[in-house]
Order: sequence, then structure tokens, then C-alpha cells
Amino acid sequence: MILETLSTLFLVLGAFFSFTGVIGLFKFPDFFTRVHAASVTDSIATILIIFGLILRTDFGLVAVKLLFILIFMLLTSPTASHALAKSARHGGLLTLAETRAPKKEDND
Amino acid sequence: MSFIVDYYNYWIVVFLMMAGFYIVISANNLVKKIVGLNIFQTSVFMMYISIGKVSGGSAPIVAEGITTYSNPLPHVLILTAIVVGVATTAVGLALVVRIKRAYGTVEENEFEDKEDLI
Amino acid sequence: MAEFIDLVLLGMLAITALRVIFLKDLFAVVMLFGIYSFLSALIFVNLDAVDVAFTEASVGAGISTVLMLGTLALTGRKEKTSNHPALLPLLVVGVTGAALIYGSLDMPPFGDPNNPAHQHVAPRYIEDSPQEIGLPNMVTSVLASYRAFDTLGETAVVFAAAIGVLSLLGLPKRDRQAIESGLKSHLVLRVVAKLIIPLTILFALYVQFHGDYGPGGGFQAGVIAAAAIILYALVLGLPMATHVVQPALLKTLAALGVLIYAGTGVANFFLGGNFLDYNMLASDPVAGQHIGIILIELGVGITVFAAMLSIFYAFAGQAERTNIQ
Amino acid sequence: MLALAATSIAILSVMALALARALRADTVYDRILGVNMFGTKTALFIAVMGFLSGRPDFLDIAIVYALINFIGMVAVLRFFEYTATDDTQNNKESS
Repeated sequence: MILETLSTLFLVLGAFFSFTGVIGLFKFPDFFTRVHAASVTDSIATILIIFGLILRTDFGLVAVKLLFILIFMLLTSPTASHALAKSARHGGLLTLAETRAPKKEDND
Repeated sequence: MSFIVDYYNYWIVVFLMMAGFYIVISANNLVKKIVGLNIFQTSVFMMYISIGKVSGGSAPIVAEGITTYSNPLPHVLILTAIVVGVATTAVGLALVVRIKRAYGTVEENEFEDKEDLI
Repeated sequence: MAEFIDLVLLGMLAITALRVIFLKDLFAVVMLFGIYSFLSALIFVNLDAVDVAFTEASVGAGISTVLMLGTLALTGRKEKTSNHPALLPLLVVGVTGAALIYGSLDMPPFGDPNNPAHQHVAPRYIEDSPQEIGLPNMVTSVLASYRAFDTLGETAVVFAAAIGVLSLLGLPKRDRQAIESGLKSHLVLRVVAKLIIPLTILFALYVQFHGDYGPGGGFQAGVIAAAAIILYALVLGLPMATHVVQPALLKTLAALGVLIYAGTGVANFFLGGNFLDYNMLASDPVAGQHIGIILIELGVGITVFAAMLSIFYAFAGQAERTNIQ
Repeated sequence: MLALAATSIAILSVMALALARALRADTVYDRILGVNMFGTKTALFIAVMGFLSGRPDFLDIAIVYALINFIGMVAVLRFFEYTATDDTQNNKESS
């Protein structure tokens, strides 16, 4: 019973953080802040939701698989975000502060 | 409502099929044509899998406490079709690469003009 | 609940397809096509076709996207705007679509257990295959035993497609000089990729041999193993990858897989059975079936791995060659 | 059960929003970001869906999703490095 309540709490929190991430994807002013919003919330939402699901298993093979997914996603998701941001930087994308400096902002 | 649920999958399949068909016949670029062909192909997969679904059924892997299973036969047909589909897509893309090298373009209307060069 | 998810996912799929029509940037088209494949895999999970979803996620979304990106790198990423009017195609599509919608009204309702499709051979597969073949995964039973002849044909098609691509593009030469390529500046990516690749190959082996009990099997395992090497080639450069898995080896492996498959079938002749009827492979028919299925799944896995990887090598070799020139 | 259903609907709507982002993005990078987010959320969605339908032994598909999503990202980045010359402008896409 305690486990289930805890699991529900984790799941709801995870869903909430997913939402904040995707709202950040729309609302933040420039690309680098958007990467930030997406990747940070991605990690925390993954951790919370996977733990919420693990608490609903009988801690057997399914829990191990879930842990495997968690490790995998914690390795790949931030790496992908990092590489993307780096690639964007090399590709000449500027932050909002830099675009503002020469002229008025034109980003949406 | 039940009328919509009964036929919704088929309508979406028809829509996807027509979207793929439209890309194939209207696009000029050969890569885009292949994307269209793939969309068409996926709609056929969707059709088969929709037919194989049984309401209230479960995935056709035996487990305790489950009595209704969905039809495994369409799954088998489509599983192999997907792999073959990708293999043929690869052949198509390889042909596109060769066409680019021979004609210098992958736009259909452009290389039709150059046909007498080769 | 499942119906609701089905409704939403199919709607998303339709919107994605619609967007693909109007985009002129082919790179964006390919990205959306990746999403499209992922979405359709998700729909397959929702419609209980876990094995199909597995294949679509690995083959459709993974390999096709990589191959299409490779083609775009060679042919350019902008589609030129065509000037001839799109009215005739639109008319053709509209008329065909209307006819198909009209035809779909005669289809049996979605998910009804009394549909004709569920009356013919499916009950036999569902009720008898767990006893006859002894495997919980009915899809594997049907794929590798009841319809093994069909699957042999499909494996041969994959093999033939690989030959076709190789004869069109050719395999890259293995050279020791140009070792430095790939994503040089991405140090983090390189480290993480090195960490991921062994895990992926391990996972591919799990999928290969667990396919009898859960979703998976030779097709998926071969693709996942090929994906691991593709990741290696993408991050560390094609020359490094051809150093590890040599192109000449792939040619042998692709043929070997089909040979294992057909050889298992022929072995049954000598044991007094029919082609691809594994009952004779062991004293007990069920054990024989099990051995036969493991053998042919292995053959499928090897062929698919070699075919997919050599197709990727062919495309990547072309891109590399144009890059040097 | 209710919590699982609510979570799955929440993830589904997050996926829809990420898809919307990927469908209409100003720069290519935003599009990739949307696609990446869509991929990770889809893997989570499959995990939750397995529990929702009472057959959580299909988590392998979620692993494949996470894996292929990563490979797709790497392929896209490699494509960028390859075509780096004509990609310096943030191309606005005309639909």
C-alpha cells in the first residue's frame, strides 16, 4: 500500500516534469535554453517514472529490465542533448544574449 | 460512436495510403518518392495489424491468466514484410545514388531532359 | 483506454504524413519519417503486435533513417519546387481515396472476434502451437515452423537485396591509412558510444535467443547487432568499422546465414522428414522443433546482420569517397 | 491503475506537444530537439503502457526505442558534420 502510494507520487511527479519540459520547449527564447529545458526535465522525468514503475513490480526480471532502460536512457539522453547543443554551436547558432547585442531580438 | 471506432483504423489507413500515393505521383525528387513509397507501405502494414486485432485480446505470447489472444498470422506476414521492405528501400536508394552520379540530379523533370546525353 | 490511445496515435500519424507532403526540406522529411516509423511501431504495440513493433522500431526507424540520411548526403537536401500543377495527382488520389473509403464500409468492424480473419487458421495456431511446437511465442512458432518456407523466401530476398545494393554501389576497400574520421570533436559522444556498443551487442544476443519466449527473433537481433556496428562507424569513422568487421567477412556471413537456413531444411530430408519439418531433428518431436527453430533463427539473424551492415557500408563508402574528392 | 492511466495520458500529451514542435520548428536544431524528446517520451510511454495492459514483460521494445533514438541522433549529427558547408545559416523552412 505504501509502495503503491509512493509509486503514484513518483509517476505524477514524473508526468509533471515532462510537462514542464515540453512547455519549456515552446516558451524559452533561444535554442540553448530550450535544450536545457528539454534535457534536464527528460532526465528527472525518466528517473521518476521508471522508479514509479519499479515499485509496482515484484522486483524480478521486469525490475531489472526497467533498471536497464533507466541506465541506458540516463547515458544516451544527456549525451545526445550535449552533442546536439555542441553541433548547433559549431553550426553558428547564437544565444539570445549574442543575437541581442548587435541588433534587436528577432527570435520567437 | 461505435461506428467511428469500428472503421476509424481503416479510414486512417486509406488516408495514409493516399498521402503516400500522392507523394509518389506528384513529387519530383526521387528521395521523396521513396519516402512516399514507405508511407504507402506502412499503411498496408497498419491495415494487416488492424485486421489481426481482437478486442480485449492480448499479444500472442502465452502467459498465465490470459485467454484471448490476437491473431498471430498477420503479425508474421508483416514482420517479414518490414525487413524485406527496408531491403528493397535500400536498393531503391542505391539506384537514386547511381542516378545522381549518371545525370547529376535526382529531380525527375531534370533528368528526363538529359536522357539523350547517355 | 486502448481504443483512446489508438485514436490519438493514429491521428498523430496522419498529421505527420500530411506534414511530410508539404515539406520541401528533405532532411526534415527524413526526420519526420523517423517519427512516423516510431509512431507506427507504437501503434503496433497498442494493437498487440509486439514482434512487429520490435521490427518496425529497429528496422524501419533505425536502418531506413540512416540509409536515407546517407543518400541525402550524396544527393543534396533541398527539393526543388516543381512548377507543373498538382491538380491531376490530387484528383487521382481523391477518387481512389473515396473508392477505398466506400470499400472500407464493407469491412468487418475493427476488433470483432467473429471476423473472418480470425476463423480460418488462427484458432489452430493459437490453440495447438504451444503444445505442438512448445514455444510460448506463437509468432515465432508460425514464422519459423508453420510458415518456414515463406520465411526462407524472405531471407533470400534480403540476401538478394544486399547483392543488388553491392553491385550498384560496391563495398568500400579496407584501408589502414584514413583512420581519423567520424565525429572527431564530440569527445563525450565517443566515450558514451564506446560504452553503449557492447551493451547493444549483448542485447542483440538476448533478443536472438529470447525470441522464442518473448518478442524478438533473428530478424530483430540481426538488425540490432548491425545497428551497434553502424553506431561504431558513425562515431569513429567508417575505416575503423571496416577494420573491426571486414566487408569480405560480411559477404561470407550473408551467404552462410541462408545456407544454415536451407541446410537445416535439407538435413530433414536425410532424417526422413519433409523439407523444414523439424520433427526428426531429435527423438522427441517438440525438442526437434525447438532445435530447428533455434537453427533457422540463427541463420536469419546472421543473414540480416550481414545484409544490413553491408548495405550500410556501401552507402557510407560512397559518402566517404565523395568527401575525399 | 488510475495513476498509470493518468501518467500515460500525460506522457501522450507531452508526446503530442513534442511532435507539434518537431512539425513546425523555426530551425533544424529545434526540429531535432523535438524529435529527440518525442523518442525518449515514447520509450517511457511504452514502459507505462506495458503496465497498463498488465503485460510488463514487453519492456524490450522500450530498450530498442531508446537505442535507435540514440543512433538516429548520432546519424543526424554525422550528417551535419558531413554537410557542414551549406548548413551555417539557420534555414527557415518554407512549407
